[in-house]
Amino acid sequence: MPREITYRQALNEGLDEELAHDDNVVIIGEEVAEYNGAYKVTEGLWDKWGDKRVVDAPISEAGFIGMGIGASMLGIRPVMELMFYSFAYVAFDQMMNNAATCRYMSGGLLNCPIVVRGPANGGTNVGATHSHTPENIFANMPGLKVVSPATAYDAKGLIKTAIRDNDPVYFMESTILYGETSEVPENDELESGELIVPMGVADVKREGTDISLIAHGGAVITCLKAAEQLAAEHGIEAEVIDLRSIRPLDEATILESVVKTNRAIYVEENKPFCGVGAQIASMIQEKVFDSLDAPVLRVTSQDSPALYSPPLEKLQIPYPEVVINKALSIC
Amino acid sequence: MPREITYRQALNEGLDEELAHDDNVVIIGEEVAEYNGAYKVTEGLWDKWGDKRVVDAPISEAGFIGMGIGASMLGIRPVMELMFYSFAYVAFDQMMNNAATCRYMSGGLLNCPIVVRGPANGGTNVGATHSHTPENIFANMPGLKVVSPATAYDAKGLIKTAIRDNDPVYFMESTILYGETSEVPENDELESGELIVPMGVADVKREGTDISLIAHGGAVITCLKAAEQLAAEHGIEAEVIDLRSIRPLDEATILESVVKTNRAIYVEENKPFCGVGAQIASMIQEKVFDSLDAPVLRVTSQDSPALYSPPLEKLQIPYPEVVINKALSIC
Amino acid sequence: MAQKKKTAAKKTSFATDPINKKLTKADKVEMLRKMLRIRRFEQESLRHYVGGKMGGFLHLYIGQESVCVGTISLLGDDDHVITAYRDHGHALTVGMNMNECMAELFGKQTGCSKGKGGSMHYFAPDKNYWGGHGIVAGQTPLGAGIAYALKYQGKKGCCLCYMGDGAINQGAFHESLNLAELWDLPVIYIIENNGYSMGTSQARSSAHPPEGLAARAKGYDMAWDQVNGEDIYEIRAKTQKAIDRAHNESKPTLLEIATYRWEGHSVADANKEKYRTKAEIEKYKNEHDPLRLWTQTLIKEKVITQADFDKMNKEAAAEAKASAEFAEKSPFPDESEIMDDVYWEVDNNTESGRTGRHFFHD
Amino acid sequence: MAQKKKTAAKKTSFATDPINKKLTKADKVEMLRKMLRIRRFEQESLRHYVGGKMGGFLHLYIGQESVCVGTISLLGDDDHVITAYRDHGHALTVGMNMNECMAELFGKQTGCSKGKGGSMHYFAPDKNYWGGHGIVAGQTPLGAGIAYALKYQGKKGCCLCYMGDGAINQGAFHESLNLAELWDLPVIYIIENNGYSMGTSQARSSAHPPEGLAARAKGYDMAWDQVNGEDIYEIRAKTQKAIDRAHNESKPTLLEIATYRWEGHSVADANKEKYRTKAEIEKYKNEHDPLRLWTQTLIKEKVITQADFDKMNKEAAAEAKASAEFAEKSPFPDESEIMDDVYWEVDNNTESGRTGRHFFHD
Ligand SMILES: Cc1ncc(C[n+]2csc(CCOP(=O)(O)OP(=O)(O)O)c2C)c(N)n1
Ligand SMILES: Cc1ncc(C[n+]2csc(CCOP(=O)(O)OP(=O)(O)O)c2C)c(N)n1
Ligand SMILES: [Mg+2]
Ligand SMILES: [Mg+2]
Repeated sequence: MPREITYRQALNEGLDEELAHDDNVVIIGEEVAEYNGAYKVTEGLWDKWGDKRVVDAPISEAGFIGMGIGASMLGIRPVMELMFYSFAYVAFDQMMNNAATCRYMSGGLLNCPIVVRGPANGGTNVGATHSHTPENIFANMPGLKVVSPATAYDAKGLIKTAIRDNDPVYFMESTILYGETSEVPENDELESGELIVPMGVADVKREGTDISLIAHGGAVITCLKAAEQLAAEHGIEAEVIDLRSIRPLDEATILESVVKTNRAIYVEENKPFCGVGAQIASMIQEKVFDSLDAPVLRVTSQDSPALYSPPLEKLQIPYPEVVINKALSIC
Repeated sequence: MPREITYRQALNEGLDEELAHDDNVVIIGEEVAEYNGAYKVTEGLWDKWGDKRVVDAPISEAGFIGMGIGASMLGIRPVMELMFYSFAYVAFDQMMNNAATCRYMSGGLLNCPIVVRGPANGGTNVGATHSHTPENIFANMPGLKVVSPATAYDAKGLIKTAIRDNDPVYFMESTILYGETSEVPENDELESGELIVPMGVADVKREGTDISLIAHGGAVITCLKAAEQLAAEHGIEAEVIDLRSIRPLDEATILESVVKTNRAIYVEENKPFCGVGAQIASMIQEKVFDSLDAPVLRVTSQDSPALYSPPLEKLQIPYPEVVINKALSIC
Repeated sequence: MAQKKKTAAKKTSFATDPINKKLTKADKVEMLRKMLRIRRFEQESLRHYVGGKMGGFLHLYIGQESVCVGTISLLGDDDHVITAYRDHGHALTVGMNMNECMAELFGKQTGCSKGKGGSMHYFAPDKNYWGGHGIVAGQTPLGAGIAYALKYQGKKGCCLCYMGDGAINQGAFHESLNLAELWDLPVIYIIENNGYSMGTSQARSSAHPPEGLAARAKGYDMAWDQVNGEDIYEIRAKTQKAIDRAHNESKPTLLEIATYRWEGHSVADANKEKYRTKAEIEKYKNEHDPLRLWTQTLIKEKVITQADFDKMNKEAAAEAKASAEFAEKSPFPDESEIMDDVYWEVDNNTESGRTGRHFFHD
Repeated sequence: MAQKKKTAAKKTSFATDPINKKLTKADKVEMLRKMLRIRRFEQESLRHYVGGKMGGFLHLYIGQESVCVGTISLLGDDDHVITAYRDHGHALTVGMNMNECMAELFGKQTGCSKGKGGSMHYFAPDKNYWGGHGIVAGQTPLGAGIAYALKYQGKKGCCLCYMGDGAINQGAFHESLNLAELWDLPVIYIIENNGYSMGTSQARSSAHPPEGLAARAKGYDMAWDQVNGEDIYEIRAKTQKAIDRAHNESKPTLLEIATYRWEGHSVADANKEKYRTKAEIEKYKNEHDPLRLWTQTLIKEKVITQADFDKMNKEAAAEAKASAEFAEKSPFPDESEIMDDVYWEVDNNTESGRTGRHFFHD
């Protein structure tokens, strides 16, 4: 019988397995050890692995992430938790300069196998300061990789890949998805003995013929809901493509889908200006211009800072009806 | 006889005039006062205005920019210099959270009339850490405004507008343009008695009928050179549109041009992924899909961190031939 | 917490400090009322949080009320306040009313930030109150900036900038300390040391001089002091010194006020009795409750009777309850309001606000 | 600079410190040779910068050579070095050769960073040298990280992390100090105090304890010391104490080494004789040149003769000149190399490097 676990549990398993897999893996972050993690992603790991491998940090993101970057140059594989990805902004220089450019500036003499992970999402009524979604910002910088899983399966497979990768990987999760379950095989059900999901490979989460809904992170779930309703109520079969990793990017899967459906919408919970959807829309029209029966459209968060009021924040972030209406406008 | 001055001198005049115009204007930054500015933009202002109005800061960008934001809430109008805009990354949280979101989070009870200015460009062989071009990054954030003048005229007119604006304006200059001259009228030649260039109004820097070359900052100059060559050697008349301000954005002028020329290329010195060009390309194909005879194309920096080697960095950043070849591919 | 006991020993002497001798009975009662109102307001809010009326975080200040009430009681017209996300106490103390504060928690249009900021982001510029800031230590350069503005404008004022003990390890705070001392800014940084940053004790987060956290000020040659937060007289006496230094010499001070939070880091803190013992919490509740201690002081001083207290207590509870009713009955913001309050120029429909596109979703 | 004179008074005693008594004649000569090589290398580089052979910045270390040579002379196999953008001296001292360093300045393929990093960004991981960092204080958390890695791996090593006096006001540095002391990291932060950050004197940039900048360590209960940078014996004696502390107790130290830069902040510094007087510069050149002082010491100690010095000097100059010829003759990188060295996985053509698109220009 297939096993269902939460996205949180999937991450926890992935981290646990990588702690076992490589002695150089060390988890560092605020409240990750004794407290078991603010969102319990690291639950039980300190108990199991002890002080050396799972480390509570003071509230010094620039300091401890920069420290992790330095340690990674010597072969440590730090997995740093940001309690909210919004807090990357106090560590921004370390993350954009030291992690991303030292390899290049040294002519390839070193590399930084660091992972910085944590939730990057709105929708939890914590206000503008805590709801930043910087996928586009970090993916802008060559030298960095940006991953954003939408399901438990992908979360487990991708966190393991990220930790083994020899480049800096910024791994953006979602507090809203932490409690969502999906099928994740036990290791002994797998031929390779473990679940690995590569970066740079998008996943067709639903097949369809009439329009491509492309997304990452929590917006993938919104697209799946919209697709069901589009099929049930409008007879429109939407294909839902989950990028999984934003950089590297699986352009082939996107283009293949659009060539088939001739219509595309990028859906994201991010702010619109220069968002991931801008990149994808620009890329699609450039590469398969003649396959398009309509412009590539975008659905994004409303373009104001994240707001607190719970019922209003629901409207600020894309929900299925918005996607449906946008799809109907070109189908 | 029309007067020609440098971009640097134009900024200096704009700053000087605003210091005179409003007692609350204060210039703060590293080496802006006694040293006259690392790039001499503030030359003579400390001599003229003294310690209160022109202030040398320690190397504490988060501290002094955050301080400026706080002071701006009480009505001071700080004009902060970043010696390089790359150093925004150590002040990133202050610039993205406190400047951009406090108005919103207070339900409109306050505002932050701060300007943060400095050079944001590559091409001066200072390596990856000093060559960031974060126009797209800051323009992603609602609450912020991003300006990037390409000529002395615009630099003077826009810096004055930015200082008088009641929202935070991030003003990105170019060390390469500082020494370039263009016509800037004396105040007494102007009906209004001073030179003001509004934000949100793009400027058609060259008229044309065959293709729209759209750009901001230093890339505008590259486009103008490319346009001359396209006309001389290929009989192609390119229209060159200078955004001047990236947010707010003058979409109308862009779209009008593209409807006329049916072809567009965005040229920028920034990294490609989620760059300003992605936003503009995505917008154009969405709004005037049927006017396009070819996909909207983009020319950007090569997608690696900025490199030092002088002759190589020239190739990393767009130069006229790249724009010309791209234009020829769709004309 | 060791030094807390040490300072506590000197307790009695502060009542006779000039700044405290100036207090009228009414002043003393007013401070009690403010503490009571904070406590009842937060207890009421807790009920509704648990009842599902709010989202996000709720960081309760219960146990720390003496800090904001004692310090803010000293402020004049040109003195300003800024703090972190644990901001309800400061808000009520500067004079924000319970209705607007409670409605904000409910996410209503009538909230102090129109429902946009939530619990962590209260503001009242008309009361010299500049928030309510969610990023740890993010408010500390702003505090320097407020002081900078006051000095620039030639006002004899200061800024009280509060933060937690966990905030002292953020870089922005240190940059602020250097700027404040270097430029003689009239800012008073107040570490509300409740011993923990979330589940991390002071000892596990901060390397510091043996004297305590405030002694980090030595690194900047800045004045500093440590305060027993359960004694309002001591808070007032020592803070007044810092205010005088700010007003008269335009110099900053770093104060550390020992205090304790009774509840979890936020209401969502499932571990609140794991990283500290139940016994420790009970001890603080029973022996170090600043509200009870101040009440006892006032009864002993014959400023009030137990009956007076009971009446005030009832009034505060009723006011809190009414604020929840007000909040409950208030409307949510309209969807159209989501796009207000982003840009001043747009909101005020100026030419600048109308020129060019400002918003990029459809 | 006052304390410089104070420490200078004790000068003679350090020669007899155990760590200095261990020095062989060859060791002493080697240190002189290193200082000479740095100076001649930089003078040569200056000529070619002025001649238009380089772009960007050139931050010369001339006048400060004793600092890197003295401190690095103490290091063993598991000790590491990281510094800021004024990095040529440290690079040559750890054993990088003049050819690769000069070629880097010329932007050539044969440069230590293949022409990609330039003057500010030298690296040699094989020599335990981790850069060369352009963002002021950006290297300070990395220094803590190198120490963290050493400790994690159970090595008895340490990291010397250098910075300027202007760097101490960056937040990242303070966060690093707290982490280093809290977690017992074997890192030694070395402030190369040359009195100025660009055109800003120490007094105009830093509030600090009366003892000096290193005393900021007190705020973290960290060990600290101040060093007269013109005396190699003193540098070695005091740095060795810090190294012992790192090796034996896994504890950090903050050292401040008084020194002086003769040239401008960078070669482009047009104001170098404005923010400090010509007389001040001349005084340092004439009375405090660490290279001359060490030469005199060695002659006095009869370790070398003037003739020995002249020979070494000539050799160093010749080596520098040859390195410029090497650099001049070397090819620029090929355009195709612009896209190398961004991702390890791409460069190594792994499956991960081949999966998905990594680069987004055409
Ligand atoms: C930069 C940043 N990092 C982490 C957090 C998450 N966080 C919020 S409050 C807190 C603990 C702060 O403790 P302290 O400063 O002692 O204040 P207290 O909550 O005790 O009032 C943490 C880790 C944050 N808001 N900002
Ligand atoms: C964050 C940051 N701000 C500003 C600069 C520009 N800058 C480079 S060096 C320097 C002065 C540093 O002085 P100091 O730390 O004393 O080192 P020194 O140059 O004297 O060796 C400045 C302001 C920078 N590189 N990084
Ligand atoms: Mg605390
Ligand atoms: Mg210096």
